[in-house]
Amino acid sequence: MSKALTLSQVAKALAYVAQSAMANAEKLRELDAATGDGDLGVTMTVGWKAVLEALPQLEQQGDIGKILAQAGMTFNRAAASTFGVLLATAMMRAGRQLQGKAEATLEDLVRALEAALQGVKERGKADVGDKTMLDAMAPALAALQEAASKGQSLPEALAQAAAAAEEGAAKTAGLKPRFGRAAWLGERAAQVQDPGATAVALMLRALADFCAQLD
Amino acid sequence: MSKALTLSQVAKALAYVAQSAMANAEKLRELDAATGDGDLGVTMTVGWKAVLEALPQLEQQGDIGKILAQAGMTFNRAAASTFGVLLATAMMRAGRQLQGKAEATLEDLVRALEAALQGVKERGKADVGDKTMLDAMAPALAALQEAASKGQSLPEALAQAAAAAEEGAAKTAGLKPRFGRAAWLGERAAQVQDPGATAVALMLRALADFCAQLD
Amino acid sequence: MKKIINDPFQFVDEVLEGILRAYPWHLKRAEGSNRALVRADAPVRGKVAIATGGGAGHIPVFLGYVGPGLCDGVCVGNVFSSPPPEAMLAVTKAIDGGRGVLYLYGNYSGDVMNFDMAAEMAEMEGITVRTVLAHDDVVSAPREEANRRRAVAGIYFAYKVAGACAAEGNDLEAVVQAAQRAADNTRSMGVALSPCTVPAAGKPTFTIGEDEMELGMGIHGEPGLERTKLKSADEITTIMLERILSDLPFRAGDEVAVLVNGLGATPPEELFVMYRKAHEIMLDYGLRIHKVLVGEYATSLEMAGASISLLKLDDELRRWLDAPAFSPFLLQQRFNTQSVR
Amino acid sequence: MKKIINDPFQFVDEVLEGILRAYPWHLKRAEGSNRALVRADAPVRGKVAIATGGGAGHIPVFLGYVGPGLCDGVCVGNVFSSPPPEAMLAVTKAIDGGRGVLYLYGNYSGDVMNFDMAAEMAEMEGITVRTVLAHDDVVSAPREEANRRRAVAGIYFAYKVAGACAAEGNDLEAVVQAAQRAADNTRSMGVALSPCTVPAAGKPTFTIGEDEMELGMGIHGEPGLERTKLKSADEITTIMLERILSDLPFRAGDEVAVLVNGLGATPPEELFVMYRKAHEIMLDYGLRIHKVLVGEYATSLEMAGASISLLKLDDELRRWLDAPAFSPFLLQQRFNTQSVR
Ligand SMILES: Nc1ncnc2c1ncn2[C@@H]1O[C@H](COP(=O)(O)OP(=O)(O)O)[C@@H](O)[C@H]1O
Ligand SMILES: Nc1ncnc2c1ncn2[C@@H]1O[C@H](COP(=O)(O)OP(=O)(O)O)[C@@H](O)[C@H]1O
Ligand SMILES: [Mg+2]
Ligand SMILES: [Mg+2]
Ligand SMILES: [Mg+2]
Ligand SMILES: [Mg+2]
Repeated sequence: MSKALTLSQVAKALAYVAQSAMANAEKLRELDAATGDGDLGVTMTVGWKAVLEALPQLEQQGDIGKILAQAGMTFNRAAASTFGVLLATAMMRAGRQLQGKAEATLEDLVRALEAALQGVKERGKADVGDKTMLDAMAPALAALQEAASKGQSLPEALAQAAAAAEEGAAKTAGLKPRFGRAAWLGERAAQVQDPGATAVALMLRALADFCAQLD
Repeated sequence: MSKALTLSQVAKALAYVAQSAMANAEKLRELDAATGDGDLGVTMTVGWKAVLEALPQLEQQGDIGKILAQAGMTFNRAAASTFGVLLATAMMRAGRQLQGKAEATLEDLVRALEAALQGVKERGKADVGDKTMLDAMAPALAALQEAASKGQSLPEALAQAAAAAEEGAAKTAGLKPRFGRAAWLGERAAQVQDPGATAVALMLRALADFCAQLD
Repeated sequence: MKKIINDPFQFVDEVLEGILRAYPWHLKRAEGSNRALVRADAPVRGKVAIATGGGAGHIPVFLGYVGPGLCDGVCVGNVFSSPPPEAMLAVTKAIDGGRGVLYLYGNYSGDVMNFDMAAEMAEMEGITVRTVLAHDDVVSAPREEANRRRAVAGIYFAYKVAGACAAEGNDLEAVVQAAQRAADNTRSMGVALSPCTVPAAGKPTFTIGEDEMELGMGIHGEPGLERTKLKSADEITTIMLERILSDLPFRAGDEVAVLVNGLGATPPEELFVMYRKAHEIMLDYGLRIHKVLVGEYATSLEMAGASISLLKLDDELRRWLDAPAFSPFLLQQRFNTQSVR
Repeated sequence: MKKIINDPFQFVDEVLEGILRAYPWHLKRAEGSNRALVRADAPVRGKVAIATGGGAGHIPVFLGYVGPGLCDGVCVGNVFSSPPPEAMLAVTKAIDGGRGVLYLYGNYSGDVMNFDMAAEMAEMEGITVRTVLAHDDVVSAPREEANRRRAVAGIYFAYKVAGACAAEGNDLEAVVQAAQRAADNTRSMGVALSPCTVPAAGKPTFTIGEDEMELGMGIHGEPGLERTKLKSADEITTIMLERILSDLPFRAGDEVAVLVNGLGATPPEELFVMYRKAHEIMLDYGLRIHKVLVGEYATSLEMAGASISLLKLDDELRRWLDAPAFSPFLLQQRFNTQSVR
């Protein structure tokens, strides 16, 4: 691949993420059932299915920022929920950073993920360490920033971000939840990996896999 | 034993039947659950428990007929149901035959069972062969009559009546039900033994066992 | 057995105690039996009184249908077992307002025999008693033997109609006619997905496979038409309505009231999924839908399943169905006569 | 998964279709979203409007609490998931009668974030929106962090009070105060005996042993206080009331309304066994019991379990609680103020 993702590659990447999210829904359902209400699997399936169906239309917009933002809103419209509205917020904020662009470089992605992280913090009022999706997003952002500063390629950087997100998600198993349904559980939820963080890692992994196969 | 049951023996016999009925409740529950609503076990437990508790008081009446009739009413008051009201009817009719008596001979018992059978037929409008308790009562009566005509002892006669009731109850497994809940089942209930007939056989067997051990 | 109960043998008495503590302004015990509950203001002088009753475990059947515009008293048996004649007599005496008493209950042999005994006792005390039996379950006997059929949730229509007719001040004969007309023009069919456990029995009344349902099962778990693989809501509803519509039979142009009843464990959501299809079928059939009731009108403890009941209306039945009635066990209803369609 | 449904992914939409077919005289769709339902006569000019909403699967929560004297509109999410802001905005626009809109719903983070988004959008359209959250479940956070607690069946009291206050013609600030007062004076606790299955998920949300119960479990199966062996109704009720009474805390002489709620599969009979004990405890504690509600006020599909909620009354709250209200999902209630004791 060249040094940037094109509009159509972004659309294809979203489709790839959608497929992967749907294929892994059951795992997320199980995690959410353990500490919450078990709907995250359905949320991912329904939300990403809606995005998948909307993609051809969204692509018409000719704007990576708009694709992202509208994909986020589409997701939450079909599968509103804690995760849905936070993902929508993240994608809308990321989209705002990429507004008007037909190509996205690694630097663009860093800025987008920064904005996304900030958006989730603002909407959800949680912080890193509170056993939420932030605990996958924050390490992913750090990895992406480091890769960028080292001049690594976009696929390499995304692979490292995905790995960092996975590691972050795995570590949530030791954290005490303070937000969302799991917070009501207190100590009893401590041993379970956070489903939202797991979902973020999953989506980033799909994105990285997609970019790795681009030539 | 002498040739007749005394008042206190009748009371003891009822207590013995009560104990046996309660001990066998689960079997009756199962049979009733197969074709009906599964309450016959509870009915037997609750009804006979109430009789057992009332017996000391009933015995005061000094009248075998009254003991029987009031035991029947007590049973149905505590555990009214199809079976309860039919048993009450049977015992009230039997009691009427024995009214004023302080002793009951085999001939008395024949008349009492005749009246009981007639009472159940009138109250329930069923006939022998309809897969009901009548299919245990009728053969029991026939056996009792035959034993009486042969001059057999009261315990011998009751043992034969119990055996005939058991045989009659077993044969209901082949009959198509026309009354009670089982009737709604039609063919599907045909293979199951009738719970009410089984209960009658059980009670007669307990009565026979009790009399056999009298000296 | 997973239940929020104390001693299973005290279950029914504790339920009644709870109800009397919750609604002392609505219900009271009749003298002479702690299984006999009547309207707090019973007897209502100059009104035909209505008594009902049957086994426990079906709330709001039977005691939930006592109140203004409904029944006057109820007699409660053990779970799924008839009450005894003594209790019914106690109700009868407590509600008789001088114009006679209608015994209105479901066609179950235990109830019939016990209530008949009670009626004999009541007549001996000089109270005129008439009996009408609900018998709405289409699968429980062939059409020619409709009077052998058992009652399920459709008994609600008979209560509502008879209660309103009595409240209008009509005489016993008129109330009997009204109740009979409602009973004869109601058809129901049910489906069960899971069993229930009689507390004192401790074990489920029947067993059923994880992927099975029993079409036509009764509200005590009495077997029904057939046991099949679990079908979709639309398929189940279609089977039920075909059977119901052809039985009376209902005809295009008939005006009906429809009741979708949950047996206990089936969520209201599923009842509305069923109604969605029922509505479509009824309109296709040419019926005019006057009133729709969806909810738990006759339960079977924690059984999962549902039934659909249709009442064919005429002008009088419609008026009585729409008349006001009150019981804290009843879902709120619209009592005016605006048509649903 | 044993349910009377069609396509599990169409479940919520089919439920809403069924409801709209059953009660077209009561509810209609708001323009712009098929998950937004409002009173058939919305907007009610000159009245403060109340919007609510949340995940599906809890009928009568939330849509059953739309009607005269209750809420004006509701937005329905997927099962156990928040509705999206677009649907809530559609409701808001359809019910605004010119005096502002109260968003009144349960404290769940998904709902809060989505409704906050909707509120921002509504404000941009010139509609004044205020928010009050129900947070009655005592076990879901310590007393000092009561505002972090989730909502369960006690939300009913907030609907009833806010709805009556709005119906009296009060302004938005007064309705907000009334709702907040009801929310702050309500305490609930639940117990679950068996799980439920989100249709589209296909598997039970949690598992629990044949002889276990979960004390304090939430209405989506969120874990509670502790998992223990199944206790008796009296023990369970005692634990619940001890926790509830000490939390507000309630004091001897307080007047209360009490709600015993069934989660779905638990029969009404068991709720009355619980109320029997609750009544005794409340009287021993010196409470005056003004109103008793027993039935299904907030369900969790086919979950077995129950909750108890207490509202501490003052003169205004009592008046609003006793004011008339109508919804076909609501059990009939006595609207006068005669005390139960
Ligand atoms: N305040 C918050 N900030 C960030 N993430 C959150 C917050 N609350 C919950 N989450 C994330 O959302 C996930 C649960 O999503 P979802 O299943 O949609 O929630 P729910 O069903 O409880 O509404 C959690 O695993 C967590 O990662
Ligand atoms: N009409 C009848 N005449 C005689 N016996 C009957 C009649 N109907 C039912 N029975 C008997 O009653 C038994 C069932 O009793 P029970 O369980 O109390 O009835 P249910 O629960 O259906 O009211 C049947 O097994 C049968 O023997
Ligand atoms: Mg969740
Ligand atoms: Mg039986
Ligand atoms: Mg029975
Ligand atoms: Mg959720």
